[in-house]
Amino acid sequence: MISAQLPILQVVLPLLAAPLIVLFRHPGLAWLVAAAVSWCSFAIAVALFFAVPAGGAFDYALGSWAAPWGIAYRIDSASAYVLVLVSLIASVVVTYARSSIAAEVDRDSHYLFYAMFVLCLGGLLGIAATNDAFNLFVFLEISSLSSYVLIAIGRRRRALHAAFQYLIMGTMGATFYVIGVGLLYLMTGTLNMADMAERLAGVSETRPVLSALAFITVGLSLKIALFPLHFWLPNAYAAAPSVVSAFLAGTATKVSVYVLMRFLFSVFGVRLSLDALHLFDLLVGLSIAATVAASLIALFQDDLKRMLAYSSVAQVGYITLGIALNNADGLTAAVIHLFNHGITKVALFMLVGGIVLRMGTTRFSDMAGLARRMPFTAFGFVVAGLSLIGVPASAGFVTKWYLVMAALERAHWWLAALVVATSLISALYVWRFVEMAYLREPAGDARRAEAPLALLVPAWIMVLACTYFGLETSYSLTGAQEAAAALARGFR
Amino acid sequence: MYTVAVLALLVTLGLVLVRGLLGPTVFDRAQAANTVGTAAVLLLAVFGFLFGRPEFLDLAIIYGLLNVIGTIAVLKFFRYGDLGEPGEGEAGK
Amino acid sequence: MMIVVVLAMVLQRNLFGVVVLSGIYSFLMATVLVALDAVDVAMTEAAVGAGVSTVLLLGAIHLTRASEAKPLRKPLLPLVVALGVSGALIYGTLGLPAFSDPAAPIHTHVAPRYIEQAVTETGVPNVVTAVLASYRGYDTFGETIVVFTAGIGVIALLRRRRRRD
Amino acid sequence: MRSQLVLRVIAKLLIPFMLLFALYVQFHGDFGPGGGFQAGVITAAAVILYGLIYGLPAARRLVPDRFVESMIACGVLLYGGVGVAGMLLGGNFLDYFVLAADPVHGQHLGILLVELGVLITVAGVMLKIFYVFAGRGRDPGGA
Amino acid sequence: MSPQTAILAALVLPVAGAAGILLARRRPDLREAVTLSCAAALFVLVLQLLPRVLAGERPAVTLFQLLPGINFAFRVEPLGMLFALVASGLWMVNSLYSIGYMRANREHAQTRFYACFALALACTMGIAFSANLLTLFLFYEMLTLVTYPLVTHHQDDEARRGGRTYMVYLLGSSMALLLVAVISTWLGAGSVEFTPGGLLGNELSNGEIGLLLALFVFGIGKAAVMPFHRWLPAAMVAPTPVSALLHAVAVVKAGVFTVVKVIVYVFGVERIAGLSSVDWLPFIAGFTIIAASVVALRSDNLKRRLAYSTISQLSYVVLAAAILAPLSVIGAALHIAAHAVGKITLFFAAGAIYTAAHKTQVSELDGIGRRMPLTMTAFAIGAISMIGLPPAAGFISKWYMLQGAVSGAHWNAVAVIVLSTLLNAAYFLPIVYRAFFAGPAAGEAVHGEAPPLMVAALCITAAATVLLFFFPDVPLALARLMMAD
Amino acid sequence: MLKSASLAFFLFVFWLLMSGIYEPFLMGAGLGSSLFVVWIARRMELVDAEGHPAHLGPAALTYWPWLVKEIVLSALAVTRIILDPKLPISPTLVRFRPRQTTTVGLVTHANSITLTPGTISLEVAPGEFLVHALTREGAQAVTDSEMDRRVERFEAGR
Amino acid sequence: MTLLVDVLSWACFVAGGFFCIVGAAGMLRMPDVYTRMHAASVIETLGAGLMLAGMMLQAGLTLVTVKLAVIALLVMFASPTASHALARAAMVRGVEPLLDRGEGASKP
Amino acid sequence: MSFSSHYGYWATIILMVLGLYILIARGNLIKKLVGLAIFQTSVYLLYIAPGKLIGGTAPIIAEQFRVYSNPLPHVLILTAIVVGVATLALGLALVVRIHEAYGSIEEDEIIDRDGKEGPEA
Ligand code: NA
Ligand code: NA
Repeated sequence: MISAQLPILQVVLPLLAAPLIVLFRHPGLAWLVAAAVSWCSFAIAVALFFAVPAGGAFDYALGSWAAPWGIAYRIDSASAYVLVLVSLIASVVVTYARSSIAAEVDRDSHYLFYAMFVLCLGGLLGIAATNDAFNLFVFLEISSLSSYVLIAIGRRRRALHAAFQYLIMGTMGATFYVIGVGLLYLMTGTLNMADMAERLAGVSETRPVLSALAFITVGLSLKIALFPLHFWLPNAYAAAPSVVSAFLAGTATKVSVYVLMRFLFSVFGVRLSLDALHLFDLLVGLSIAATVAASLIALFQDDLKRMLAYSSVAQVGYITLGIALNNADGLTAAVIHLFNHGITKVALFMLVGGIVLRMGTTRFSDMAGLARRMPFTAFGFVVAGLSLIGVPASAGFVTKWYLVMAALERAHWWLAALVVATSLISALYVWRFVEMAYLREPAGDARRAEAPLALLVPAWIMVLACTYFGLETSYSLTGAQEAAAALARGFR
Repeated sequence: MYTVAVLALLVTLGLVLVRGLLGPTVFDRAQAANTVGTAAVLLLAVFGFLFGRPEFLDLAIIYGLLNVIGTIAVLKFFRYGDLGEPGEGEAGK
Repeated sequence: MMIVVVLAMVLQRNLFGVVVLSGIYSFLMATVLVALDAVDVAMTEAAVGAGVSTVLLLGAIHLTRASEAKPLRKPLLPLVVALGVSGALIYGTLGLPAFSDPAAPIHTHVAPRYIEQAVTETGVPNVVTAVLASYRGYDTFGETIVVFTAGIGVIALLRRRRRRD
Repeated sequence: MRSQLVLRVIAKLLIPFMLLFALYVQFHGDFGPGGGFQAGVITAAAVILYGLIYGLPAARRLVPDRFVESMIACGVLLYGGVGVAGMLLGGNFLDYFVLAADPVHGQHLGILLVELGVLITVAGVMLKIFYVFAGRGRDPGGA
Repeated sequence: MSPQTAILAALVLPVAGAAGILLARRRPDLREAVTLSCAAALFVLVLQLLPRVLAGERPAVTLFQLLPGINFAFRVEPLGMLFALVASGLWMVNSLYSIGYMRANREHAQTRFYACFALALACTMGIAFSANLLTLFLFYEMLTLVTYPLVTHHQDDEARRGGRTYMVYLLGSSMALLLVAVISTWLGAGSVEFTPGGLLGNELSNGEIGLLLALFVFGIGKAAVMPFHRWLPAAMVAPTPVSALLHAVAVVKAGVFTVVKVIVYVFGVERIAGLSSVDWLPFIAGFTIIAASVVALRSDNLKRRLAYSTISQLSYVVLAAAILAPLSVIGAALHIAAHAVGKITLFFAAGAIYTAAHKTQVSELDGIGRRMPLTMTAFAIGAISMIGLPPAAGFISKWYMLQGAVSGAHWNAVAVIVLSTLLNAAYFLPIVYRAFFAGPAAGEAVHGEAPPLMVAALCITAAATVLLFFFPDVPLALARLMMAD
Repeated sequence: MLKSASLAFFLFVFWLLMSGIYEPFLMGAGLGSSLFVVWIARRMELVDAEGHPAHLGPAALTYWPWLVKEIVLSALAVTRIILDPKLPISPTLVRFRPRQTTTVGLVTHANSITLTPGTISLEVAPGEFLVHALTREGAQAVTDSEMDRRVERFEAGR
Repeated sequence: MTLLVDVLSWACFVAGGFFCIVGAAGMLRMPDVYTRMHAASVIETLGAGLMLAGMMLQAGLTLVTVKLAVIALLVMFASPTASHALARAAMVRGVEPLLDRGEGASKP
Repeated sequence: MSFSSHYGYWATIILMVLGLYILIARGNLIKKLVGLAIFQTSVYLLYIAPGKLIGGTAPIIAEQFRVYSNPLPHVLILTAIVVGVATLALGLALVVRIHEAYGSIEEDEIIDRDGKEGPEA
């Protein structure tokens, strides 16, 4: 009975928690509610994740209206995978948030922060769960609007302008998406993605459909921050409160990537999306440019958070490369990198949150001797950093493995070598931190001031997850493989 | 019959628009906006008859109402450079 | 006519003028929407464009300042982007079904059921309301959440800080 | 008692009818154009007109900030509540069929309630935004 | 103790040791006791496995799945056994030496030093016992990471620079090439398990095999085949015990060990012998041998000279394996052990000289043999082993290599070995000569031998170098077993 | 209270006229809405002689037709001016003292002036009106106007 | 009867349209804000009134006529109020009215 | 008579170009938001114009009509309008805060001021 309602519950619980939080207004209570719904969503997502392989995809008709007439949710392996990722990160981050925002957000705004947080979470989960192209847009906007606020809610004035930039770019992206969906609707008469995929077969290579493909791809690329449409992201992540950077870095772009994959593979179908438009060459080019250029920029940042943000832009390149390679392993690489990079970046940003709390700065030069002052934070940063590089026994390695396999399967030796060679640039910026933190003497006060446990423990859970999912891949990888298969299979 | 009205209103709309574009002061524009509103109300009412759907009259009423509010907001803005101050009477000036 | 208004908005540097023009633009848009049988949309556009947006923009201008500095940017890149986007759209729209073609997919697939069944299924003669609140009620739920988010967001952004700067 | 006079009198005449018109739009959304959103905007517009003419503090006395925030939240909760009620009565989320014995009646009820939710939230948000924008800059304490 | 337990214990023990070292950081004596006992225990554990391996057993243990079809698994075969024996044995000696060196030079951050040392040994054990390429790769990378703090121990600008070069070369080559090689193997052969006789069937063409071999050889940067050798001299900024570890015990040996292992267990000596596409490797190796020797000849800095000597010696192993004659492959395996004991002796000596006399340049060593007779005698033994003269272990391995080269009619290789022997002599013997026969410069500070622990350590390794000449049975048996598998 | 009841009545009538659907639910909603609005209007303090001038109803019957006539005439006058190629205008500002005493009277007068094409009331205060007229004649007509008298009568409820 | 109504309402539309256009033309021709407002009020009174009257004639005695009346009332109340407000705002903001300097012009 | 022809899309396209142009070319933040709003409204016609059937009427069912225009685009655009105004409100709130923090709403000046101070500001 209740199990049939799980798909909707995990989205609606956070959404309805928001007004409750606004009614209560109490920061502690707000945190409690936010944490409770996040963990609930996580539990539901996990339940769905394990139920899907056994029982097939879940279809849920909202308002009990059958699919093309009403809005339907559809949880298959791919969406379940993303749901688990988003809710997992949300749960860990919200646990961490309590102590972190104390330092970065005014106390009387805390309840608003949590309201925005659960809204963002609900929006992201809704995007992953829905099977309706327009409903997706609505939830995209829920998550976007709340993330603009989340970015701007801190005390740094830079955050305001960053949030504004994000708002402009995000809205442009969403509008592009709506234009694309509009064209598709005009050609198919339906908004249900499964129905759309089916009806597109008859009109697949017509001009409106190709144009729709272009609009949707560009619109989502804006949201993904695919190079060269990325410039809003570093500002936003760098200026936002750490907990927000952590949450958004782990979830927002990931969900948009998922949507892009959904459209490219499931709705348009590979033949159209990647072959007809030569999207492969374009995507490969952009991905490599993203990885190399953004990594190089990251190397020269004087701000730890900006560095991580640029690294995110670079890592998105791996994901899109996996998409472009367009074979089972490439898609697996793309999907698993959603997860791997998600947990890695979350871990890193959470650790940075501790640094902000204790040192009040994220400037690189202030990290000198950090290992002396905050040994656990610094060490955690290194371990998660290794995952960013993709060193074996880290989550990031699994991605590299599949990406290289995908490139080799397509007989692109140069691409395989390039993929791994680019990790070297990430190694360089991670190593900049290592040298700064370990091999330099602290400038002033060198007393030990480790981040509080409330920050350290969730952060380290993610750090250990980076290692765990590098060694024991049965859940993350099997899930990713199934998700990739589901994406490629479409709605059949 | 309604077509005549519609055409006349469109011409009116066009002329008023020119004034709105020319300005030169903001008050010219505001007056133009107000008149555009009035013309739009009429146009909508005529549409109602043209299409045989009197529902549109509700729409016209909303227009009328909001037109007033918009204009008053403009007035407040330019009279006091502010939207929320009480009127002079209340402020006891 | 709408296009002329928008062009004027491009050129207008007095932000107040822009607001007034955008109000006019809204009125025109709403009129066109009525002509296209979209009465509910027209009503909303009127309420939003003529009412809410105007007041919002005026408020924002009051709190900031009323005129725009000289545009410093070179207009080339924006023009190229804008034209590129329009090119893609022109390319796409050229292949769309002809205007008011009753055989177009949007008139033959999902919509007919709404028109034929909505009254019997929901008892609501305004099909737009029926679709909005029932068939696609979840979208409207999301829309309400969007409004809620914006409201709470504005509160979060503009609430007074205890400690100013 | 100078210039505001005309505005004040006209507003006094207008506001009650505006409010009623808003409710009219709300309740007749099933039969003609209109619905919760438009009604919410008009409702807020009526109060905003009041605020424009009688001053922000007067409007705030009439509809206090806390109340507006509660409105914003309650509207969403009402909408979501209808959805959850559908679930509790054995249907899916936002299933109105199960709300009453007669499915069509249930639909009617559901639509009415969710539109009311929209009205409350929209009116609250519009009003709150007006308060916040208009109140910034001079009057201390608010928001 | 079951062999499976022994394998796991060999992996866990150094990690536990590292933890113990960290816990005992406030009490240096306890800390060093932990290090020593841990090293001894590890050696005993590894020894336990030896009889079984010699008896033909191949103890294996599988832990969990790393990737679908590839497990985190270990399997002890003769070559790995040999490597593990050398590494764990020398760790004991190195620990002794380290204690003396670190105390005498009052180095900072000693806890970190010992802990990382222990972790490096854990990685080395992992490399030695890996059952497949991926597991090996994993430990290979971890070894790079845990030795980084050792390389940058001094934390000054020079150390940072050296550390950077170290990381870039090792991580870069392994990520960009070795990983691609591993994945290509997986794609080509459908397996990455080390298989006696090679795991490549006939899936790959001649050209593909050549390319794959190149990816492996250059990807294994730790083997320091030119042009991927620069990290090695750069890493000389580290304290001497670290250099000893890098150049004798763990890092470089892990490199050549991997090369030999890949050639034997992935490609299969017989499978690729005679393939035209692998002919280039002996040339590269030969070039590295000669070129590195020439650089060594021109270096005045003692550690730098030793470093280039290492580069040259490593390529002996590569060359010997690349000739693909059974005897030379045996020689390659033997050379891993022979070079290890010899080179560690040399580094110990260099460290002792630095500790006692604060000298780092070859040109300053005139007459030092009279003040530090034990040290310099050991140095001479090590040098003899490097040159490949009896009665030192180096002779045995070189002998097998030559035999293999001659039997396979690889006259180029023979020429390289001969020429490099001359060069080796040319850069080592002058040091010995200076030390014992040149007169010390005026105003020389009076000093004696280095602290006893250091001297003891270098005497032990020198003795081992000689003993290995007389009793090469165990390594030889293991190397033969490897070929017989 | 009486005013409230009267307002409620007017609102409900307004509802019924707008609605056109006379089923129990909507009529009930209309009644409820009317009462609700009255409640709010009372809270807004809108229900007073200014805000709900129901007492003026009968007087309007005589005043408005006259006003319509005035409007038509002056509109024609302004039309003539616009259509005249020479655009014979003579804009004038006049200040004068109206006779009204109540705000409703003043506002009625002021709006009547504004509504009549050719004149706009600029400042409205008891005892002082400032009017902008398109022509001098128009200004003349405003200062000693019949409108003033009629509004006064209207205000008195006659 | 219907013919009469049609003719009448036709006349109303034509006349209303005429006044609307004239008013709009006046808005263009007049020299300053205040005089333009006078022109605008032609649209708002005679133009709008006649058009609405024409529609009322068409609608007959139905609820539609009531709604049209509501619109008419709205225009009647709201337009002058808005014009007044605007004129005042312009005045306060210092937009000087263009005044006829001939004899008889009273001083403001 | 019909107000939109087969070339109704051209209005969409031109509006979109102008909106995008304002959005990208202008540095004034409020102007940017206005451009964004125009860009968004251009979508309305893209959806709604094709939904119109000549001879049809607004989709409010009544006895005397048989042909109705497609209601679905109306529903979608209603939502889009609301989303648009929500975005505008939020954007303006940000602009107000930016003005308070920077004393300017010109993008170039803001970037200038950010550049002068370190990343900590
Ligand atoms: Na409706
Ligand atoms: Na007038």
